[in-house]
Amino acid sequence: MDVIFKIVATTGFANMSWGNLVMMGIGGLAIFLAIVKKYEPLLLLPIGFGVIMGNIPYTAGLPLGVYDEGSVFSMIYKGVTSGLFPPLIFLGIGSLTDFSSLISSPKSVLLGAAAQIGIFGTYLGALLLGFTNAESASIGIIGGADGPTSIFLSSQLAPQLLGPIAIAAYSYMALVPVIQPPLMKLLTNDKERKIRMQPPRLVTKREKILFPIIVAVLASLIAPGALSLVGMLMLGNLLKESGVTERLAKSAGSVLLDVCTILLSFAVGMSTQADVFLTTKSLGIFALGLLSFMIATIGGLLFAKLMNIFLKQKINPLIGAAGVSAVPDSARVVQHFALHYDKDNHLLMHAMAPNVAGVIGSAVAAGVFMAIFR
Amino acid sequence: MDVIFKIVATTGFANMSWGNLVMMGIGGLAIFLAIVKKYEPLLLLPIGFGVIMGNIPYTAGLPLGVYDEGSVFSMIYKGVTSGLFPPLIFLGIGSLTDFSSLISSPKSVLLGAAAQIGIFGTYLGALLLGFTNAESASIGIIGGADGPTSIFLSSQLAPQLLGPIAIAAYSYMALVPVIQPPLMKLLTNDKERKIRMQPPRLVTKREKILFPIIVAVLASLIAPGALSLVGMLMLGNLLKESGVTERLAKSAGSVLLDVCTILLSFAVGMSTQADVFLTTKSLGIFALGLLSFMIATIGGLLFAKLMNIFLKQKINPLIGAAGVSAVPDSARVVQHFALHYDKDNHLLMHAMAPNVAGVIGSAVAAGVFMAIFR
Amino acid sequence: MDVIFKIVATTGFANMSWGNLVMMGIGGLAIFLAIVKKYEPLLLLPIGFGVIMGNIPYTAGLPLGVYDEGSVFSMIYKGVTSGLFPPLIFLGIGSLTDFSSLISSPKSVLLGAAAQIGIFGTYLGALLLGFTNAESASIGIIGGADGPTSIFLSSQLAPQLLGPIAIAAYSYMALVPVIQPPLMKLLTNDKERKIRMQPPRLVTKREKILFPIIVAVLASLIAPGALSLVGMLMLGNLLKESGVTERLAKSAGSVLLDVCTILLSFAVGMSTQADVFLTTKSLGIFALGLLSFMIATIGGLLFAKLMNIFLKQKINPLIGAAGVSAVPDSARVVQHFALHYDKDNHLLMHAMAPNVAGVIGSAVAAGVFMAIFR
Amino acid sequence: MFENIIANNGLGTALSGMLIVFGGLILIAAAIHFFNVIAENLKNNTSKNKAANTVDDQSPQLAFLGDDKIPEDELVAIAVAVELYRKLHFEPLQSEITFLHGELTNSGWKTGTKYGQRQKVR
Amino acid sequence: MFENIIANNGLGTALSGMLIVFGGLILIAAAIHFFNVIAENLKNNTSKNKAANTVDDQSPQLAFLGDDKIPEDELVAIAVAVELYRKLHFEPLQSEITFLHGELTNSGWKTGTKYGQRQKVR
Amino acid sequence: MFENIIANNGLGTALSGMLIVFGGLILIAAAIHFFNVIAENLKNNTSKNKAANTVDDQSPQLAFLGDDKIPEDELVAIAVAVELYRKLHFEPLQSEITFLHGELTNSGWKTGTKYGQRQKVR
Ligand code: NA
Ligand code: NA
Ligand code: NA
Repeated sequence: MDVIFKIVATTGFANMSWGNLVMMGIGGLAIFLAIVKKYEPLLLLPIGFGVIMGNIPYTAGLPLGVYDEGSVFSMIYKGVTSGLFPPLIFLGIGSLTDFSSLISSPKSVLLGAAAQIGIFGTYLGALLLGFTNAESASIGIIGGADGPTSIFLSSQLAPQLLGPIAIAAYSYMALVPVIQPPLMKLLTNDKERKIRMQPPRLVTKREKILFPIIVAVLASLIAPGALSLVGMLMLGNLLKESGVTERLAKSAGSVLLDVCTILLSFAVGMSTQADVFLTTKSLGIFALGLLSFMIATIGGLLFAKLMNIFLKQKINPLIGAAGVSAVPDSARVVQHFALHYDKDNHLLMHAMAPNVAGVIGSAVAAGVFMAIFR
Repeated sequence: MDVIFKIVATTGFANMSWGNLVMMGIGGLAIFLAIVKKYEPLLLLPIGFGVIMGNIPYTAGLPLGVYDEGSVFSMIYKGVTSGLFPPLIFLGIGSLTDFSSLISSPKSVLLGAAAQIGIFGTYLGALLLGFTNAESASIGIIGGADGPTSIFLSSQLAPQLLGPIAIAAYSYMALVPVIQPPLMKLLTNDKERKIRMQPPRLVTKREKILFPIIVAVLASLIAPGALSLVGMLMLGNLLKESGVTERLAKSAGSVLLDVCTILLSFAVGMSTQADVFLTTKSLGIFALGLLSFMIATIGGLLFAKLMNIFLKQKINPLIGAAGVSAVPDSARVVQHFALHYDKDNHLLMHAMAPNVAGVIGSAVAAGVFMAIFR
Repeated sequence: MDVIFKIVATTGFANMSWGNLVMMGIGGLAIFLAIVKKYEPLLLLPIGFGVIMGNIPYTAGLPLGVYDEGSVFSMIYKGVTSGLFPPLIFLGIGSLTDFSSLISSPKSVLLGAAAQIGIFGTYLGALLLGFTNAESASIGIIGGADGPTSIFLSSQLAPQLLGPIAIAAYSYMALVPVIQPPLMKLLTNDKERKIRMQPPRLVTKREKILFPIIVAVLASLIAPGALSLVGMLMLGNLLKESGVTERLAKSAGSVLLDVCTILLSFAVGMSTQADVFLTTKSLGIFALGLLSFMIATIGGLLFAKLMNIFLKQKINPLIGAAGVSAVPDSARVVQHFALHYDKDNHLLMHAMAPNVAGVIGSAVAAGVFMAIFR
Repeated sequence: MFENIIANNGLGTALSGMLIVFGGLILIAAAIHFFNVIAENLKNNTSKNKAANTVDDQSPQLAFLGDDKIPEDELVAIAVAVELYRKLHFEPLQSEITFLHGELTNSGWKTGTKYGQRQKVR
Repeated sequence: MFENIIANNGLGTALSGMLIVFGGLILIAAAIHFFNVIAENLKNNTSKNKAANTVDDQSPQLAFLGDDKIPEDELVAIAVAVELYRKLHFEPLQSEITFLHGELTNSGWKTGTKYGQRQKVR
Repeated sequence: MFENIIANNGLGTALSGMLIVFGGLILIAAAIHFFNVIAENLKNNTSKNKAANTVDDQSPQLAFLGDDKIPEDELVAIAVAVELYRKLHFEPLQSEITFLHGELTNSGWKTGTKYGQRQKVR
């Protein structure tokens, strides 16, 4: 009889809290968005499932959760908190990314820089709410709209906030098609939206090969803290563009990327146990994250308009919004938005340039924070 | 001259024991069964090779074996003893498994439960032979007929017995076509064997998506200890069935599964050094393991007959034998056995339902043991 | 203002040394050779990029490099220094290697043994230059012309020299088409170069399956230290040849091999920070490494000529040069060299036999060193 | 003889273990059964048009998950691709097909132990 | 209200951070621009023949990176291969194609939870 | 000059090392030679029928490992699959084929840095 009581006491039913139920609902919502709305399914699906699993209650002492020393999931979570998975994911992403649009249009780089104002603005906002320097930097980076960069910086500066920061970053990345269009409407006029841009010039193979090397060197020289992320991103890209290491690029961009994505996403989801996740800090992080995305979008848009004052060949200011990265979603949002006003104005490949530049920009920003606060 | 002596003294010839030779013979037998008889080659081949390599003698101090601190194989073995590989393998298995037969026939779940009596019966048997509680639980789980579950529970409760338990589990899984038919003949009559079952109903995509989520939640709530195994199994299945994360499911079910299988199997094989493996305990484990498989088979068969007393639409009691899991071998054994008596009676897909239910059942049983004994 | 100074002080520009620039040039050269000359691109490209990234200066304390506790790259480098990656790479290589040429021509094994004189000769040379026993052994193994073997032995015996040894080994392997032909010209006469060899006999599947088992057992018995390397190489080959585990062989030979190659190569490159790499020791290692390759080539050639004194069916002494391994480059060099003198004399598959035998020979030599010096 | 079982409360553990296993799996079965009931109701309520959409891969006819009609030649192309995919990935191709011995075989010898420019050609 | 920002020198950090980001990316832009200038010069200097060689995948015509002319039937074969490759790897094939229900389906049931002889056939 | 070698017993180590390497490889060679002898005997003893079965992939004719005759069209299909497989996996396809610039190219731009819905299309 004693044993039955002991067993029943260990079932989750006996320990379920309201917080767990709320979190499981959130996890279900993420899965719903992933499957039905197709919002970032590769990330939201394992995250959502992880949130549900992470909120199954169990008696303390059983080594099950990501915070329990020696448990399987704690080992996987170690790949997140040690900062190992994000660079490996960037290696895979680099081997899938085509930077030719950026190479053919170097001035777009500036738009990718301008959007990073979201990061630094939110950093100030987070300080205002009373977060520490390291925490504020980690929260600000949400506006970089790059999941791995956010997770990497949090793991280095504010591991205690890793869960909410990661969830916020991925959520808002999924919601880019909802967040950006109103701001684009607000800050551009009809004439600007219809600006057509010249087709980009052709890029040679040699340029594509030299590009990752030069970017990696310059970005790492100016912000050595960006070395892990930019270095791996550009290694992946070099493997792809060199033309002599396709099998390496293929493996990095398929299974390695997939496995790291599954494990990182699931572990991040598992880390949202109600008792550590449902805090006012998390609420603040979510509010600041949204702010961050909005400032970044505005920054990109306005900077594009500013550039137009000096440029002879005007750029369409909408592509500034793509500077937040969230590749390739924000570039697609630009494309759809522009098509609505001129059905023959295809901005997608013009928007890809600030889009991928934004990734480099965020990584540099992360490097700056790492250099100062660590 | 001194050096030559030193070298010769380090060669394996100088240190070979009879036990090593016996174990190398066993390893060779496993390879033979894998290649010639095609019994579970993906497991028996690397295990067999590991057994041979693990019994190459060497002078103490050289860091070569799985038990030597700092050796390469000790690092790989850590993936086994820490319990990391089994959930990763379950992730891959989940991404390859089709649960529709189970969804369309929920009552078959009971057969998957009934077969777990093999686990608990053998647990008692092991206690009888003087094993401790934790050891007995680990030995009993052999009857679950799921390699990763056995290894996971052993790694958590009785790491010192991991080698023989893993070898016993995989051996008997390979021998299912030899162990089960006599019991099926003994416990069913001709009329029962010829019972035909209705084709299962069609399963919708929505059901297939909800299934892994619901099973993971319920199984983890009732037996939180099952979270690691059931959670990963169902994560893999969700990745597959969602329809939006095929690349993740593909990677989990191919390379991740394969690499973990190679490393786990080889390391388990390497762990069978004669001096730690050839003990009376191992003999007892092998005897109890066989008993466990037999009780499980009998339990499934008899429970199916018991259900028939209450059911209007009779089920073929043979499919009860598939409740032991050993997916998909025991379901195939049922198919072949039934065909022998009625050449048009295809039970395969009916047998798959208890077959996969047995996997969940064993994981729950493992969760129960973990909650009590850890 | 303070902050700006702090940031500027952390940029790489502020800390760049001449040594770093030299190393970055070397890294660029490696990338050039990989892409333009197609010399071992799978290795030289990630190594070269790693050399460049590893020489980006940064303020001490930032956890970025392979030598910084807790950094991402230190975790990856751990896979090199712990000796874990080389056996995994050998697993993949084994699953891609066809040993039939060796099976059909067992006497070629002797050529693979003879070329190992390069290892032991250079070991003596290194002692002469004042290196310790363990260091000399690690340097000598460069002549084995097998990257993973060199790295594995260095990681076990002389981790402080791992960087230069690895770079030297891979560099000379890439330069085999430059190093070997002059020696082949010097040591053979026209008549010898034109010797034609009989086509090898057909090899059965059974032989191919038994071969890896027997080689693994014999090599490990005679030199247990070779167990990790030869064991994994032959496990991979068994997975391939068994015919029942193709999915395992495929995964081991594709993604596992690729990922380990990327991480190992990049980490080895990163380890060449100018301040630890640019030493007179490194220069000595490079000189000895070249010597090692040359002695190995000469050893193989002369031993083939020696064998011809006793053999009724003469072998073409050129294939002795393939005994250094550097598979399959040195075999190809032999093929091209022989074609030059007799355009119908295809030696490639005859040269593959000593070529793969050299891999086993070097691993045995490494095993001997490990047994003595560890 | 049974003292070890008694001392460890083996029977209690075994019985309650079986209880939990059965309880858990019955819960799961009930949840799935609940699906089935709902599925049945939904099917009856919705139009034939919609129902065709929920037909699954155990269907006795060729059935598609998407709503759209697939052009026939696309269908043929996909079928060929599937066929090839299965040949490529599920069958032990490499060991069943061999190549002619002759000039071409040299390429077969690219397979070597070092993974430099090696290509997996047999 | 702003004391936390002031205490942490937040404005200084933010401004200098933006400075570095802009500085870094402008450096990169300059380097790329430098490429472009060189590329332009090279293109003007080299023969048309060579120039055709540097045409990239954003080209408005079908263009190849190699120098050699590719035989037409090889081209067709490659195109088919690409087509199939895309079908195989980029489209959710497995869930769109279903197989006939009947004798053949037995093979479909090899899919099981244990990964013994299982093959991924649906 | 040689004191370091002498102090470390370098010659002894080197000689015995070579001895072991030669010893080990001769052992292996002997074992393989033993194979060959047995293989020879077996071949002579067994019927022609069986012998055809042991022909290997270095065979001068097209040879198959299985006993069964393969239907010709299946053979053709497999050969096509192998051909495609080689094109897909061994040749640098992605960088050799380019796509038309125009409406279709938009899909080419799905390639982005975030791995959300990105597909690897060039
Ligand atoms: Na960004
Ligand atoms: Na089971
Ligand atoms: Na060698």
